[in-house]
Amino acid sequence: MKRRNLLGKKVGIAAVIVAFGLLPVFTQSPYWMHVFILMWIYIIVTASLRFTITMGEWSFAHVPLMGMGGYASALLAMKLGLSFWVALPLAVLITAFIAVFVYLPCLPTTGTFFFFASYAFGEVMRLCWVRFKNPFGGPAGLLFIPAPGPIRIPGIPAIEFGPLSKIPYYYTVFVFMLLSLLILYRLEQSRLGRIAEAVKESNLLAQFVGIRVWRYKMVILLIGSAFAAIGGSLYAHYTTLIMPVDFYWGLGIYIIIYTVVGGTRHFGGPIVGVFLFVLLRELLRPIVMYVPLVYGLILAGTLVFLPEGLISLPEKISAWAMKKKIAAA
Amino acid sequence: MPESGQTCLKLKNLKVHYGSLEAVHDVSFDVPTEKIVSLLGANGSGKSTILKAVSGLMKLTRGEIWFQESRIDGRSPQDIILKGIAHVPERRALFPHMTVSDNLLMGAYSRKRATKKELEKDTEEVYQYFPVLREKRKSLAITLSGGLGEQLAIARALMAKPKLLLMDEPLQGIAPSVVRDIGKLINDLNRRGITILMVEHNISMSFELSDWIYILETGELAIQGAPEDLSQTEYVKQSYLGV
Amino acid sequence: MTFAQFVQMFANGTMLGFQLSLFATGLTLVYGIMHIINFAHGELYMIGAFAVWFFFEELGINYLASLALAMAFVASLAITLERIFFKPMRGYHIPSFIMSTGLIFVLQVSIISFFGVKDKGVESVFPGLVKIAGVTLSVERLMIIPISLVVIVVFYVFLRWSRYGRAMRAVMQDPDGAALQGVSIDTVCSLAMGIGGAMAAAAGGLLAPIFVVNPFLGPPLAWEGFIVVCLGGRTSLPGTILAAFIMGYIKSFVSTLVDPIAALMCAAAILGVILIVRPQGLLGYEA
Amino acid sequence: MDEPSPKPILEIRNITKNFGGLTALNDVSFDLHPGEILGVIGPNGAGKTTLFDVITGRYRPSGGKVFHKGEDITGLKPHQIVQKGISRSFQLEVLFKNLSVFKHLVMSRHLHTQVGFWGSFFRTPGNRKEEEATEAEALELMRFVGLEVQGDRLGGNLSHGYQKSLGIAMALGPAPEILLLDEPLSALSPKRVTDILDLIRAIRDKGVTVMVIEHNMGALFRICDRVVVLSVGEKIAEGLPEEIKHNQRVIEAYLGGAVRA
Repeated sequence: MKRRNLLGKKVGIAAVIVAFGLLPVFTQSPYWMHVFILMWIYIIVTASLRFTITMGEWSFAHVPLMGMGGYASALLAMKLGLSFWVALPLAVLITAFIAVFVYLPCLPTTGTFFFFASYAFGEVMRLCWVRFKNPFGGPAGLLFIPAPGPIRIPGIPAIEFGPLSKIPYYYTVFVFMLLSLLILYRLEQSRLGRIAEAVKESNLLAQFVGIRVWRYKMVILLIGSAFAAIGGSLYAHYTTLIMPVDFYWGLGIYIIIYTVVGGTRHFGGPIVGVFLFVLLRELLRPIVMYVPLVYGLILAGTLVFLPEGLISLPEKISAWAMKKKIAAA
Repeated sequence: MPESGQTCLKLKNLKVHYGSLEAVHDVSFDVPTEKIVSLLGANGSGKSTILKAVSGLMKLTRGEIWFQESRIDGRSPQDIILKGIAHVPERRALFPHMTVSDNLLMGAYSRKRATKKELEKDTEEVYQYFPVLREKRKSLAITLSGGLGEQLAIARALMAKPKLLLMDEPLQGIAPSVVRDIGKLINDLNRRGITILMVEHNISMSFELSDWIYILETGELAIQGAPEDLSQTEYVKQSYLGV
Repeated sequence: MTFAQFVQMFANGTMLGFQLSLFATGLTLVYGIMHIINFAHGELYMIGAFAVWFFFEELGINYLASLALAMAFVASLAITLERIFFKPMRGYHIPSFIMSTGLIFVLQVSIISFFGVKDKGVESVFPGLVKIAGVTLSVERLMIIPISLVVIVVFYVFLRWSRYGRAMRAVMQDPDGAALQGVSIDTVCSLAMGIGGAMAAAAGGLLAPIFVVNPFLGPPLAWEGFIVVCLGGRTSLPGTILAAFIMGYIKSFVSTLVDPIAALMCAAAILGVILIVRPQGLLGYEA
Repeated sequence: MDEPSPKPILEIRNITKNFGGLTALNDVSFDLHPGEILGVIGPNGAGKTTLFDVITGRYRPSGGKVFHKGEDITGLKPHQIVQKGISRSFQLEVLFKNLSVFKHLVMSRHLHTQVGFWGSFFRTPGNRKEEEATEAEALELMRFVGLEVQGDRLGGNLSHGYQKSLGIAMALGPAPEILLLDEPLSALSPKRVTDILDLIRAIRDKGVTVMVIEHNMGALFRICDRVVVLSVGEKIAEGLPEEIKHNQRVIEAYLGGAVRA
């Protein structure tokens, strides 16, 4: 029974991946392509935020670090003329390096203190981009970030990234997302994930079974930042312009809302959250002004009635049905 | 069952949970009017939980609590203090950054109708009882020593004019030289007609003070009796007196 | 830096200090009593400013009366929010913060749908300039000082000597102890939220004639207020006021002498450093 | 224990610990000998738990040193102390509330899994074998402390008595040489007290040196070889249980000077 469930789940996930992989066959509307490209990027950022939450601390520096990835990758491409394919991994490394300095002072704190301390240092970093025109471009940010270079595979024509078609972007971002999710999932199932769980449940006890709590917290935060940087770099080279205000705490809050409404306890939670909110915004396009209102109400409702997020809904319903059955019998 | 007298407080089949942990399993007992009754038992045996359940700080899972003629379980702490039950909780729960006199005024909070004059009179009366507190009435509660803190906690409870006083470890953190004074104080209060139900770790003092003793073990009543009889039992000798 | 410049900056800093004192007191009360972080407090400030604009400009009511009306309106709004949204969040810092950001959206959109996004101006109530020590200052700005002083003093008198004020302090220091004396925690929570809302509205109404009124005033001020609360000690009201003035002067001096971005950086850095180095804040007494 | 005591495995030397103005421990010294069960007793507030916190690296002492087999281990971090083979349980059960008992014990074997990060990331065969071994060890530990039926229950849902057993099992996970137990008997029924006492003896028989803090003197005297008595942060007596029972200072400190029994 359990095994069949698992198989069913695997088939379902594969079907969803194939369906979205074939999406450009059905619609090539640049508008929908755009919606989905951004959605994949948000999924990378949100899933990596949830990954850091597995060890019990909420980072509010996650979105500024995503921005750092974007800035680093854009500057490498613009100032040094590096190709996107080289700039992205370098940007990931640079971001992880800077994240050490953002998170190091926050590590002695926990809970609410960690949350806001990480905000504070992330914000200082973000304000640097506003303040220092050279090289960050000040409040106006960076313009004309080069698109990724063409992919040449022998035997077929080179795949060009440009304003003409969004399909190459779609697949690039899609593949990055799938890889990121796969790696994050495997990490969570590995020893690291188990250690994260122990640290979350009891910081104190974890120390006394011999876990170096600080080190593992740092490792998890840095992995989270690295994936945020991938998201940032993809965002920068896709939109070709980034501004400090893109990575203001407003976006951080949105990412946190996606995670919370989706559910933090489950790997799929943030993915559900991003889907729901991005598609909701498209559905509500005629009354776009009221979108934040709807978001706010959904958030409030979830926090009050479904604190474990939407992903716990099927579980809750089946538990409720079971109760009813028992009561009826 | 303690003989003689009316029942002030009656607990019937009390069951209380802390989250999913069962703190009190199934406890029933009586507290006779105008007596001193002690609850003994190891850490975590559910003594404090019972006091909290009586004063309304904790919800019952099951069971009934009767005070004099009325049923009080499920009521809020505000209602219960109005009935005449004051609780001096564990670690006293003083308001550390309020002055002694403000702490006392807080004690009379439940008496909404009391005029300023009445409150002044009552405060004066309490000060006569605790002269050191009068000297310190302008200092913050946090600056008081353990013994004085306990005096203030008791004084604050008296401001509510209770009929039943619940005391959770009144002797905790008090210098050995003052322990006797607090003991005497408890006796005095009892003589003035206040029924006392207390939880205490200082075995010898509670044996000395109480009229009746209940011993709890992991949320259940293990043994009870008058202190003279109890101190002769094997059980008490073994687990408490260490002989 | 000339002497005139110094006086100017000092006056500005003082004004900001009063604004932040009024604003952050509510945050401290709500944090101290309910243990929630309410970022929608900034929206209460914004709605207060709108209410003053509406009563004063649109309905033509006297300015001080408008201010009082706005305070009453925002207080009742705040109590409603507390009853519906914050009651289940008591004691949960991060969830309450996330909840309050959801409320920011809701309140902002509501105001926009009533009044639009355009800036609103409130005309000057106390026009004119005065010369103090050879420096010209606007009466408008100076008048903030006595009015907010009155509000703060009234609040402190209430807190110090009234029955409910004492109950509020008691709940802040020991909620269980207070409940055992017969204090209704629900009543005190609503009271804290209402008073906090009224003071935020007062700040909004007082600043309305000086700055413009628009629906986006809330969040930046909420951050500043939050930094002030952390710096002051989170549950200490005198600490909050001290921290409000420190922030006011830092903001005024750094933005004039360096630039406004540097002032923001200072503020964020202060938040981070205080949370790590001295989590109990300047005058806080938590362990 | 009349024979000359062997070289101590743990030496506590002049430990002092101040919290603000409060002295929790004042110049406490004693030895722990290999293979013994040492009881540390004293009334509430005597500084017993603080002593454990100092030994296991949770707090740094204000003065004094701790030597393990002659090596200075003062001020090491908790995880380093565990690596030295000294582990502890907690008085108020500190558990992973949302983890099953089984997962607890797998976690407690953490130090002894050899798999590196990549092995567990790619699920190599070596890693799988290692994991199976860890799980077998966890099962055995569960059986040893009598929790085999509770394996799937969450730590937070266990009854108080089982939480105590789980706490001890967690401390046994890193396979320590020295085990420090903080009030393992508090709030247990007499039946469970006997079980835990048997368990402590069994642990000692496996060659682990045990140091037990206890409030319940009567029960403790049934198992320990030697006793150290603390009162208000100072060591007031040390010796065999029989001696301690009749030591006037101990009786005074412990019973408030008014024993009638």
